[in-house]
Amino acid sequence: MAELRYIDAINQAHHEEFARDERVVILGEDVGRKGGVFGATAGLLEKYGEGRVIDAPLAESSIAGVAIGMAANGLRPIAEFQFADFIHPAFNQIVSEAARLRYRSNNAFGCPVVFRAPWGGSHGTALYHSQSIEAFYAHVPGLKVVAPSTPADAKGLLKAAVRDPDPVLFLEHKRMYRLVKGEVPDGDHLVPIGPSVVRRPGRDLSLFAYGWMLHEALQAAATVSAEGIDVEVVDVRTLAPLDRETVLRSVAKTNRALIVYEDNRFGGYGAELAALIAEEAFYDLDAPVIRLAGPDVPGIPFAKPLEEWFSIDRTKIAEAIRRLAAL
Amino acid sequence: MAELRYIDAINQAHHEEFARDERVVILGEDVGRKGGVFGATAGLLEKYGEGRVIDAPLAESSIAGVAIGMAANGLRPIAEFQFADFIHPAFNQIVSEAARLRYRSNNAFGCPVVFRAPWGGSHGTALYHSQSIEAFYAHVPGLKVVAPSTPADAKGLLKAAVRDPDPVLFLEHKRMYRLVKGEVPDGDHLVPIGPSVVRRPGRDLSLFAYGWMLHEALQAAATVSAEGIDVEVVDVRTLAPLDRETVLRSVAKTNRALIVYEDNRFGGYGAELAALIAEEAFYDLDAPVIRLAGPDVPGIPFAKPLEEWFSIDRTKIAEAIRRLAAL
Amino acid sequence: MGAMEAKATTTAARHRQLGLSDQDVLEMYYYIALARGLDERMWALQRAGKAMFVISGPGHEGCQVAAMWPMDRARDWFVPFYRSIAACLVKGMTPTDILLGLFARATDPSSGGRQMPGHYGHPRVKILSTSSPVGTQYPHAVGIAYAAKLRQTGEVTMTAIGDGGTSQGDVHEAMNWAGIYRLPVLFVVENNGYAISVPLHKQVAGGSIAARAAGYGFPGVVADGSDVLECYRVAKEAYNRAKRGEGPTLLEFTVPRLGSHSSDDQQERYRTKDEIEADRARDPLRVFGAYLEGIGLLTAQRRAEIAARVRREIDEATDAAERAPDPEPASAARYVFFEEG
Amino acid sequence: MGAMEAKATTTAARHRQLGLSDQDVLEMYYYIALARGLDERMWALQRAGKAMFVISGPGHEGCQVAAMWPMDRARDWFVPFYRSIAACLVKGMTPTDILLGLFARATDPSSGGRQMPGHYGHPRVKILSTSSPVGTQYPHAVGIAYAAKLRQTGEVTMTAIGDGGTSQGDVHEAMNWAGIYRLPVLFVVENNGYAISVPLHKQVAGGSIAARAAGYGFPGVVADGSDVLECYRVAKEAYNRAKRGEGPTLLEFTVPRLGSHSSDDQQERYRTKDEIEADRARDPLRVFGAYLEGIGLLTAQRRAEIAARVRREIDEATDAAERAPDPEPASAARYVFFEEG
Ligand SMILES: Cc1ncc(C[n+]2csc(CCOP(=O)(O)OP(=O)(O)O)c2C)c(N)n1
Ligand SMILES: Cc1ncc(C[n+]2csc(CCOP(=O)(O)OP(=O)(O)O)c2C)c(N)n1
Ligand SMILES: [Mg+2]
Ligand SMILES: [Mg+2]
Repeated sequence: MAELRYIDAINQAHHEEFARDERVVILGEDVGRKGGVFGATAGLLEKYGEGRVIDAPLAESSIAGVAIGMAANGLRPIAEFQFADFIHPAFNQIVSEAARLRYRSNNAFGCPVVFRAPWGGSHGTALYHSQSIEAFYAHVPGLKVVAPSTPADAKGLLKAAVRDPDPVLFLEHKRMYRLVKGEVPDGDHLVPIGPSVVRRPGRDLSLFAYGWMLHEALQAAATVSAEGIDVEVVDVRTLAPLDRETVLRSVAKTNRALIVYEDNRFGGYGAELAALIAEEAFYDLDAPVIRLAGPDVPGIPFAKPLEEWFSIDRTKIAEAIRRLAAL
Repeated sequence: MAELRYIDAINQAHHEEFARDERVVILGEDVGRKGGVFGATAGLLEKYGEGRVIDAPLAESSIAGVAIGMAANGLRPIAEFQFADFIHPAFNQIVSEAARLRYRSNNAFGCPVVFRAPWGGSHGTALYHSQSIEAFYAHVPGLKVVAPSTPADAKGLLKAAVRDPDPVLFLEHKRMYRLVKGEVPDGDHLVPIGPSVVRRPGRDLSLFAYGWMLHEALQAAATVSAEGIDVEVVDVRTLAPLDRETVLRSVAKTNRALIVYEDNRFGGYGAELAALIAEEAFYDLDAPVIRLAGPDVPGIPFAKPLEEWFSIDRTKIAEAIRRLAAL
Repeated sequence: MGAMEAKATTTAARHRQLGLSDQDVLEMYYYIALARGLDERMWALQRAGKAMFVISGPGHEGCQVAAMWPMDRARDWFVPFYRSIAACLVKGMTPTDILLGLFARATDPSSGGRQMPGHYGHPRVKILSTSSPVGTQYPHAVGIAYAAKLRQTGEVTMTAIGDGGTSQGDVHEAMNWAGIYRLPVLFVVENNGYAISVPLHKQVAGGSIAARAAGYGFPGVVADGSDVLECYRVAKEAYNRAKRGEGPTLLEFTVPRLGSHSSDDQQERYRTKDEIEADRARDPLRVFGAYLEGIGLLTAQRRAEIAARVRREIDEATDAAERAPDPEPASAARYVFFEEG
Repeated sequence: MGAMEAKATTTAARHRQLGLSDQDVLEMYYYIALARGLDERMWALQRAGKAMFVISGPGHEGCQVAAMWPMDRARDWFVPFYRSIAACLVKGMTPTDILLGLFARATDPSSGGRQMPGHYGHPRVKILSTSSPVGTQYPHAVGIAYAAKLRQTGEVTMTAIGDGGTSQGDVHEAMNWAGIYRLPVLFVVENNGYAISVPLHKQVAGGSIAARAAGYGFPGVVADGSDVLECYRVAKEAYNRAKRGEGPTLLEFTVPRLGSHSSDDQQERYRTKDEIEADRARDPLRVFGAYLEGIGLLTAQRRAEIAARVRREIDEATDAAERAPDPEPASAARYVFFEEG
């Protein structure tokens, strides 16, 4: 057991998978000489050389498309998008190609590619360096989407993603890279893609979150527990395919559901969680399913007062908890 | 009042707007000489010439991006994507640019572009000529999304979209082009972007649908009414921004909600409707909010037996109505 | 003309100078005729209501057979587009494989009936599954070639697209990658002058697709798609360059489009009768046939033999494909993700 | 050297032969100095904790001022990228406009404090709002140019991007459009040899960006970005071509990157000291200053005057921008869609 920062856990996962399987390669902007703009790939070029650690041209569609071809010919590519905001040019390659290759070929071809993307809002990252993209991709059958919120999960899920026979979108919340530390089991630590996990058991209501929001949620839960509200916090660390059972079990226990996400509210990932609960757990519910999410404006503005207006934090979450608990 | 086919109503709207405002131009693959692969733009080239009716290169990202530039310099472009399935290469231009230009420039620049896309499943159109794309775009603040289901709405909403100061994604369900006929008011017929409409009043449950699904839903409602189930059918003809009031008013009246969409179920547009109802109309509900939608496979397969397995039709809808009415 | 003279002529014949045996060129002619025959059969079946949709490549067969000829059928990779019937046949797909796709049967090797006709793919003969979005295949071919180079497998990868497809950003991005890493990939462009109804001058700025290769630091060549031997010559050269590790080549083949874009299109609505007529003179089946006849290789008897063989194979393929079972409805739920078997 | 000789020299001077007055070149020098001064000020403010982020263009100013010089400041369009400070200043933005963006103030004309610094835009001087995704601006410039041609406004549109940006599909698609319709657009590429840490040889296959223009049927030229007059010469020629309706030109300016990519980057981690040092010799401020000094135009006194003016303007701009109000929190809800005012 070692305590690692989130970014170091991701870096370790890369090093271990590169050492384990020579078919593993990485392509992305600045992943080589610079080791990635956040350092996720630091040390790989020196160890594994330019053949496997590829400083790609500035063209995301080709980063995805070339990775798909590499996978078809025996490699296990990791495609890094420098920011999730810049995955958009690759939308067609990921949605039309990576997610559909196995299905359209009736299992003749697969697409074992990991698409990594630093995502979510941080301080001063504004419209184009802060986007939440999970709703776009969790909706795409054939694609798996994970969003680990702890260093241990980041390492374990990334290693599992690299070994997965299908395409996985791996979302790393920028805010956590250096801020979040945690114990990471030694050895070949794997976390299966799929299961959600209860981070904090509670009786009064179920709070569903992922990524950075999970940490804000845990803080809020601690705050309100002093007020006598006992919140169960569920970490939806795999967004697709979703672990429905864990979600429904928690609601069956607490009879109240609060869904927190920092993406724009309308049509965001939390809508699916709410819809699932409203259909499958309706008779368990004692109150409306509440969503707390970012406002429906095109992006997080840069200026501090505007950024704060937009951002979901422990204070806003605590208010929502009190509101739901009182219903 | 004239009876028109859906496709003819769209063609008329183009002709009228081209005649009304010389700033209106259209760019897309085969929109000129051929008049569009579905005939939506037939006759425009002959009347308005190559300057305003542009047979674009086969490059969707540039079709969107060039349209954005045209709009910035005084034109009112209509960008046609030959099939909604092929809008994906333009995802970045539409989401990062068109939808954000006004917000990011603090109202200094606008983006009055209409993005037209024939969408949805039809017979034998398979994985890449049948996609439902509304969930991706209805989630994007700054973008309006409409999906008319009648010739009158198709004409009125398209004309309204062309005159809108902001970007509008205009979804035309392929299945309706030649199949659906209807009365279209004469003259300068406009339908405002925003309001949903109750197509069939009913007491027992509310069914929400749009596009082709609305027609299947109306058929199903007719079937079950013979069995004594009185369904209210709401046409969500503007997907974003959503007319919440009409949705909530209907649920308040019937106390039951069924949401039908042909897109993949998980994270589809219907999830937002369900989430809205579960949060805002919870105390009105006598039963779970039910969604009937396409299975979560990467696309509609081509072979008839597979296509039928996937597709939502009046029979499956009638069954869902009976199920919900019995709860 | 007697057999003796024929032999005499062929020793000096163009194809011999290119290192092609008489056997080779007769086989090439057979593949062109087979692809054309399949093509006609598919349209006939569509008109008869037995197929929902046809998209094929009449006029494109010559350059496809020629470009595929130097490739190692078993070891090299092909990343096709919807017109690549002839190329796929040479690579190893059978007429039955093609028609199983037309009828969307469960045993269709391309997709098990899941995709529209014309979306070829075949793992055993290393033909990557085709999708519909134009242009996406170019980066895939580059990725395959990158893997081949990194793993030192010696595989060459060929991909194909139309003139319209070259406008896509993906094509630029792919050629840039291939140029940077000098990858063993052949970028084929089958230029038939139209993207559905959009003519070349509204599609390709500057008018030459081959000319773009220079901007990426590798050769681009144009060849007349009706001149099968010239297509072979440039393809063979490109193949050898790739084998020698000298990087990619862009091969632009100018071909006639001897029909409408697909069974959903009527080219008479945007092309003149004269233009459509004029294209017939460029039919590679005719032109190559005339060459073989001229040198006495394609005698009336041989022509009849080949025609009979083609008809027989297509008839057998049609029967086999028609008899094949439809996919089970519930099977549509399978293979969203990996499954054994 | 006395004023007389100075005058004598300048009549024969290069800039005169290009039709530039002494006044012109001194003003060009002033803009380069102003942009550089602003640049240094922004980094100082960032280090002092008064700004969160800086991205600027030290080394790029010469070609930017030169390329913008022939443009009609009021009537022509500019579609910038994040390094375009000098170009935006010449086009009509003020140092205060730039710093209001740095401090994200409510009165920032580019975005009202909504975007990160370096995302310029200004409706009055016809600078289109900049976003972050690299490459998207090229098709926008083409659309603006298409509208100008259709509406016969006579407007010329200039856009700019870096060497790395040319790898994007959008850049290919945009140049193809511009070539097909012979649009009045200038495609500027400011080639500083790096995309953050990725060097040109891993970015641009073939090594020449200008060479790609030939593939689209229009001229592509390279000019040394340190040679301000040469940059002006090629830009003026391109501008005139556009004005004459002869279509687009690709202008590649090779420039030094005299700093890290942005305040989030440390170039010492991927560039050698020698290389960074060597770049200083290519500083356009130095090189152009030396030229003006050599012909006696930039006397010690004039140099001091310009330096003082630049410092005064930047000090005033800094004060004005620092004093400007922050945006109101609730204002973040506005302008998702059109609103009056
Ligand atoms: C991304 C995308 N956009 C549009 C289409 C619709 N479409 C299919 S084929 C075609 C024309 C292709 O022309 P070209 O590349 O010249 O090939 P050809 O059919 O002429 O052989 C178009 C527009 C598509 N399949 N994919
Ligand atoms: C689509 C996209 N991908 C990645 C980035 C991140 N990014 C910002 S600038 C940059 C490098 C740009 O290099 P170049 O085009 O040469 O311009 P330079 O900064 O060198 O002037 C990158 C990768 C981005 N902004 N947009
Ligand atoms: Mg073509
Ligand atoms: Mg650069």
